[in-house]
Amino acid sequence: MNTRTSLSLSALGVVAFLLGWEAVARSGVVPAGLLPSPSAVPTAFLAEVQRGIWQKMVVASLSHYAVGLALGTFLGVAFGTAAALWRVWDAFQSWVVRMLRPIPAIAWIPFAIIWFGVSEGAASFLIALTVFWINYYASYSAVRGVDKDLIELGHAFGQGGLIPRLFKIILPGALPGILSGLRAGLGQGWMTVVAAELFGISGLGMRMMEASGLLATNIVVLYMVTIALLYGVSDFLFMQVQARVLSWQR
Amino acid sequence: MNTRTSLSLSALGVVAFLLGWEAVARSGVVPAGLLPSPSAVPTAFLAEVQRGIWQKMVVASLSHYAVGLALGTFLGVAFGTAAALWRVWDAFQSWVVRMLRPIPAIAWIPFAIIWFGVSEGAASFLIALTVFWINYYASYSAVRGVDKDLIELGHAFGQGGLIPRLFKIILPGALPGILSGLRAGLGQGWMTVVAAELFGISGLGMRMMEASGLLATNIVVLYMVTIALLYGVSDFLFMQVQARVLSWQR
Amino acid sequence: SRAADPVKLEIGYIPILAASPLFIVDGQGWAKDAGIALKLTRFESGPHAIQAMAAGQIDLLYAGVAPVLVARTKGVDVAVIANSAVEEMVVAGRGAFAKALGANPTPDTFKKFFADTGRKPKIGTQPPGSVPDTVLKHWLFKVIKVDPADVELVPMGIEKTQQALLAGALDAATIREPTVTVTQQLDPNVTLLATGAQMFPDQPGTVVSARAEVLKKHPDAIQALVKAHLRAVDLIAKDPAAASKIVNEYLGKGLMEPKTLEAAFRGPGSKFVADPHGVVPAVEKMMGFAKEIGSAEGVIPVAEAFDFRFYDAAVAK
Amino acid sequence: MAAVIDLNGVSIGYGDSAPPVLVDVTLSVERGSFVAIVGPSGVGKSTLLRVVAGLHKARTGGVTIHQDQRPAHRPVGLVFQDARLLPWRKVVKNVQLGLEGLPISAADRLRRAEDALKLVRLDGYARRWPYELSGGQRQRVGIARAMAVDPDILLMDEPFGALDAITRNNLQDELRRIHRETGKTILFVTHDLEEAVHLADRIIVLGGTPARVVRDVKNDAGRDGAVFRDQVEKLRLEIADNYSI
Amino acid sequence: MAAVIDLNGVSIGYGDSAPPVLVDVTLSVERGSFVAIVGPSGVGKSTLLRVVAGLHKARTGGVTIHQDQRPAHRPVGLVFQDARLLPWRKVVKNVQLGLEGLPISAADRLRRAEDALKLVRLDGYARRWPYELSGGQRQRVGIARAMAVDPDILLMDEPFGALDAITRNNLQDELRRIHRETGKTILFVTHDLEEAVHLADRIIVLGGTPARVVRDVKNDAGRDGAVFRDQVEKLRLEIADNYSI
Ligand SMILES: Nc1ncnc2c1ncn2[C@@H]1O[C@H](COP(=O)(O)OP(=O)(O)OP(=O)(O)O)[C@@H](O)[C@H]1O
Ligand SMILES: Nc1ncnc2c1ncn2[C@@H]1O[C@H](COP(=O)(O)OP(=O)(O)OP(=O)(O)O)[C@@H](O)[C@H]1O
Ligand SMILES: [Mg+2]
Ligand SMILES: [Mg+2]
Repeated sequence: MNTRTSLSLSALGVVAFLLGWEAVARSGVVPAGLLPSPSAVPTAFLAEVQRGIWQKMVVASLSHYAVGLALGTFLGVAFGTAAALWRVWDAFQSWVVRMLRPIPAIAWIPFAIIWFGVSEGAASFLIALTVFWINYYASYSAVRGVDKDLIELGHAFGQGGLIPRLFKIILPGALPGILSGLRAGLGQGWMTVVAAELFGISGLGMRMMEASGLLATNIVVLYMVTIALLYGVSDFLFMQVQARVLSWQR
Repeated sequence: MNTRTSLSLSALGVVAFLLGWEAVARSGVVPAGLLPSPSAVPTAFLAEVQRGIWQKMVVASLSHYAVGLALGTFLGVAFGTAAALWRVWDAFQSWVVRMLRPIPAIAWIPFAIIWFGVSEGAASFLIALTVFWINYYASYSAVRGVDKDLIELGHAFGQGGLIPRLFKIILPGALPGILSGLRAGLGQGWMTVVAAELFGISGLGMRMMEASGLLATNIVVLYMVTIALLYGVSDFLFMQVQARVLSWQR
Repeated sequence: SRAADPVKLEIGYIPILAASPLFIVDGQGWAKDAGIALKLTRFESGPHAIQAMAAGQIDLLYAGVAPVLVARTKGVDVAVIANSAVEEMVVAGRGAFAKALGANPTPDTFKKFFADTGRKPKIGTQPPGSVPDTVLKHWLFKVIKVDPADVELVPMGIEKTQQALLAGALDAATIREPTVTVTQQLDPNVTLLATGAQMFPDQPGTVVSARAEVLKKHPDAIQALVKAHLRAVDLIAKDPAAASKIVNEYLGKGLMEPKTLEAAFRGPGSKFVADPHGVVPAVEKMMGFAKEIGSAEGVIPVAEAFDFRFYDAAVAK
Repeated sequence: MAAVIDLNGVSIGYGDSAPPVLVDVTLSVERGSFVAIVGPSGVGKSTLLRVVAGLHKARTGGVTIHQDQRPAHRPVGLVFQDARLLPWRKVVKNVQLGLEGLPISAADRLRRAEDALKLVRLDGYARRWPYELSGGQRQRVGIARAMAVDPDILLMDEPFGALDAITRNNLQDELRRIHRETGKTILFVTHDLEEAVHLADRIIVLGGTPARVVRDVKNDAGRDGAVFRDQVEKLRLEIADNYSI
Repeated sequence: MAAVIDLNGVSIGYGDSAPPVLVDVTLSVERGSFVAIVGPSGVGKSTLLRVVAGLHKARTGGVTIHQDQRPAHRPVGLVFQDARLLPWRKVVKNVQLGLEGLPISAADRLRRAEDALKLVRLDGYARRWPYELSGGQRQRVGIARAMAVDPDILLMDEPFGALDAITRNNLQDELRRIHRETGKTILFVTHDLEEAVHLADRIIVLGGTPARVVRDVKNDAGRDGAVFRDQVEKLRLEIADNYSI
């Protein structure tokens, strides 16, 4: 299937989705005011842009998101890889990790406030946290699954030291799994942006909550669509890069 | 490293963690009342058990969790696999998925209320949702990564039809990746329990929010530890099962 | 401090109508005139804000009185220095339940509703121990004298109650301005079942509190701020239209019209009172009731949480 | 006798734009014949076999396989050049792969798998994981897997490539016996000319770039002696002449 | 001459509890010798090579490798029985694997990799992915990779197993030339007795369960003729006698 066909299929999918949504919104199945129709979004968009709010919120959230994502991804991959590589370290941390893992972002908020104040840093911290876990587990399992034969090959050819083994065998071998974690984190990060902006840090999430509190659902939907687009574009780009990076896979 | 050593290393890790926590709590670095020391947990535990609240909340949350996890995992693996297998379907849904993926649990709550009312079902739905995404992406990438040579092998030996190919080649081949998604979902599910119980469905999350509203942080921490233990045990058991299932990996 | 070197104060608020005086103080530049640089920080709920306050991240807070009192029992040194609004919480209902209840609710209307629909009415409120829960129970069990077995109370987050009410998952809910007005505008099925005064006379609402440390360090600035707060409360009473325009910049900019806010200011759910003295007995009464119904264990000393100096000085002049 | 494999002007390539690997292959294999395919490394022997097995589509030309439908058998059995075992199945389960989906009982399946393992001298290894095998053992599991389905057409891609002389001789003898007794059609890729002359009754030489059939000889050189050695030598020269990869 | 590989009463096994695969292997290989290791499939040839390469620990006994430290070279080069290429590296990058970390420039690295590829007749395939190669081509990349590091000790596990007669002859000649010119020590596992007699000056036969060294013969049978055939025949009988797997 070539790119053209696949793009038009995607467009078809989106159009079908929007039509279905519009139909549901107009049918009155859903109480008025809870689900605006997608055709209400452009008007809301223009209004928010004119007020200058949209741009400000997008920039703010993007910066929380970028910092959190970068930090969470890096640390998640690093710790996940470390745990998968050293059994002693793995055993030492495994139960501590089990205790920290299920703590929801909301429960971390007090700590974020204590450590970072009510600041951008706190929001990035919360985003980093969720992204961290996803990457931690994805990397852990990917590194564990690297073909032992290839590691042996590395040893045979002088690449058995930690650094060359890591960068020439283990990380490339685990790359498909690690990238799948990265991709999952890409989305999970956006899902957390809203929770991370619940406490006074401005951005899309805060604006959404504000609008939702005042039942201005068309604005809520506008920002949901905004998030969807931002994510969609980044995920699309990620997939393009991934296809390049993994071109050695058939 | 044998099981004994590994268990005692884990115990060491947990003890070090608890000691560090106790030290921080006592040092006064963190404002009093925001971080109770772990030694406050047993008292809180006894009190809650005597009131009968603890048991009730644990059972309630476990049931939301189990239903949500099962549903989300099953659907996530199914849809992720389907998208990875059929290019046409993949292209059709890819952008719709991109639009739905970043929508946070909190934003789904109105829909959960509309569809399920203020009911257990709504909580399970929200948990299923987060778990769904993680499994969707993990399965998608795992299925994509299955060795094409083995699929060819299946064709050569009459296992090229959809069902045998799926169950004899693709799913076993993708199993390590799928299981890694399952495991990530296991934790993400608990992270969502709290958010899912924000709107009137009783369980650990609700009790935590209640306590947090009254700044009864020792109760909050008790339930956090409860969640940690529940998750820890399930993750531990999962790892045991996984080690069995993947014993063909060196 | 010199005029060129303004006192920096960080103030937290919950985005509700009762925080309006703060918005006016900031919007009119009254704080700046007094040599104070304000930084406003929004919080979704009182507890989160209190946590930030306890961590020393914010200096003052516009929020419910309950979290402040609770924080004090946890050793956080904060004090109430002025009041902002009272009788905020109202009960809004919808559909068949609202119709059945009418203007004169009696215990029998609840029983009849059950008989007609086969289910108990669901009323959304916040968790036990919170002000909304306590005053709702007061209204139900003390004022109307409903049999607790005839009604189902659903505790949830503030914002979720509105959504659930609109979605028809609840028959009634405790909400406060400006969402009372907004909800009614959005769905004509939603009607006001009880005002704050009917639920619990003088029910405590939003207060202005500050960290004790800040009170000690910048008494002059705080004094000026309380004065500005009084001025703002006056403005709301005198000119709700002008007030609503200013407030709209902070609350629901682009999400609702100043008209809506003005309607909210004039509505029955809005009663701005700056004097904190009256709050003390009301809180004590409410806590007495909370203890009676078992949603609070002990009674917290209320009076010592209040620091009347600034208000008294402000009105004396 | 009837042709069971019919290739007609077939050309084969990888990808859509790359030059073809094999061109203009016209070949008709009669039922019950034992055909060896030889040629330099990378000429396209495995590729040809995969096209015959239906695993790869020819770019042009016609590929016809006349399959008998016998119950409880698969028409075609394939031995891959790499052993290609499913790592998550123990040896005996790997051997049963082709038997699954056939209308036979589980006990029968197990019996046939064990018989096939006995054939390749791996009776004791049924419960091992693939990673616990040596290279030659893995290859023999691959042979057993193809044998277990008792196919009419047996496609073997260097099946004895990793085996020592004795094991190899044993298996060659077994293969000859099976061919004689069951009349299977065998297509046998080998890099070993002695083996080709030793086993096959027809030898096809691939060569050139892109590759084509450069020689197609009937082989009745016997199993030993001077004629045998002559035949091997003749083939060696033939390949050397068309050796271009 | 000095021994470069010294095995002293070595026994080797997999896991902790399984019976050993090889026992009581005492072996001393002199610098510059060309030793062939033969034996039935699964006897432990690959295992022995992996122990010598330091990839697997012996259970008991002493393993000493006397390595010269020459700059820009690795002391040991290993050709695996499976090609074992890194799937995420193109051919030329795979060949460079062993050169990385050595104190040579990138240009030198490339040049040496390209030379090694030329040696195995794969000059045109440098920019291919491993999955785009035929079985024999893959094996040759593995050989090139070991050759590129220019090791003193070359361990080869059935390196020519998947190659056609001509390519194989070419590479055998190259290997002999390299051995003659550089004086490398070569340990060469093969299943092909002719090849062993043809190439090596010493042949070690492994056999039995658990396996041990059953024969260790000096081979001066020449490259051809009657003596050559005698030697092959003698070895064949030897292996058959000790054939128990
Ligand atoms: N990982 C392993 N675990 C358990 N047993 C193993 C493992 N690897 C190999 N073996 C066993 O060890 C024995 C020796 O294996 P090895 O690969 O050394 O044989 P080999 O002589 O190289 O055989 P071949 O000629 O078939 O390659 C075999 O019987 C094999 O089954
Ligand atoms: N997936 C692929 N993509 C591109 N080229 C390929 C691919 N697979 C094989 N080739 C090329 O096709 C040609 C034929 O490959 P094939 O595997 O059929 O050779 P062969 O005759 O079996 O060789 P050998 O004896 O080495 O196994 C080779 O030159 C190889 O490089
Ligand atoms: Mg081949
Ligand atoms: Mg071997």
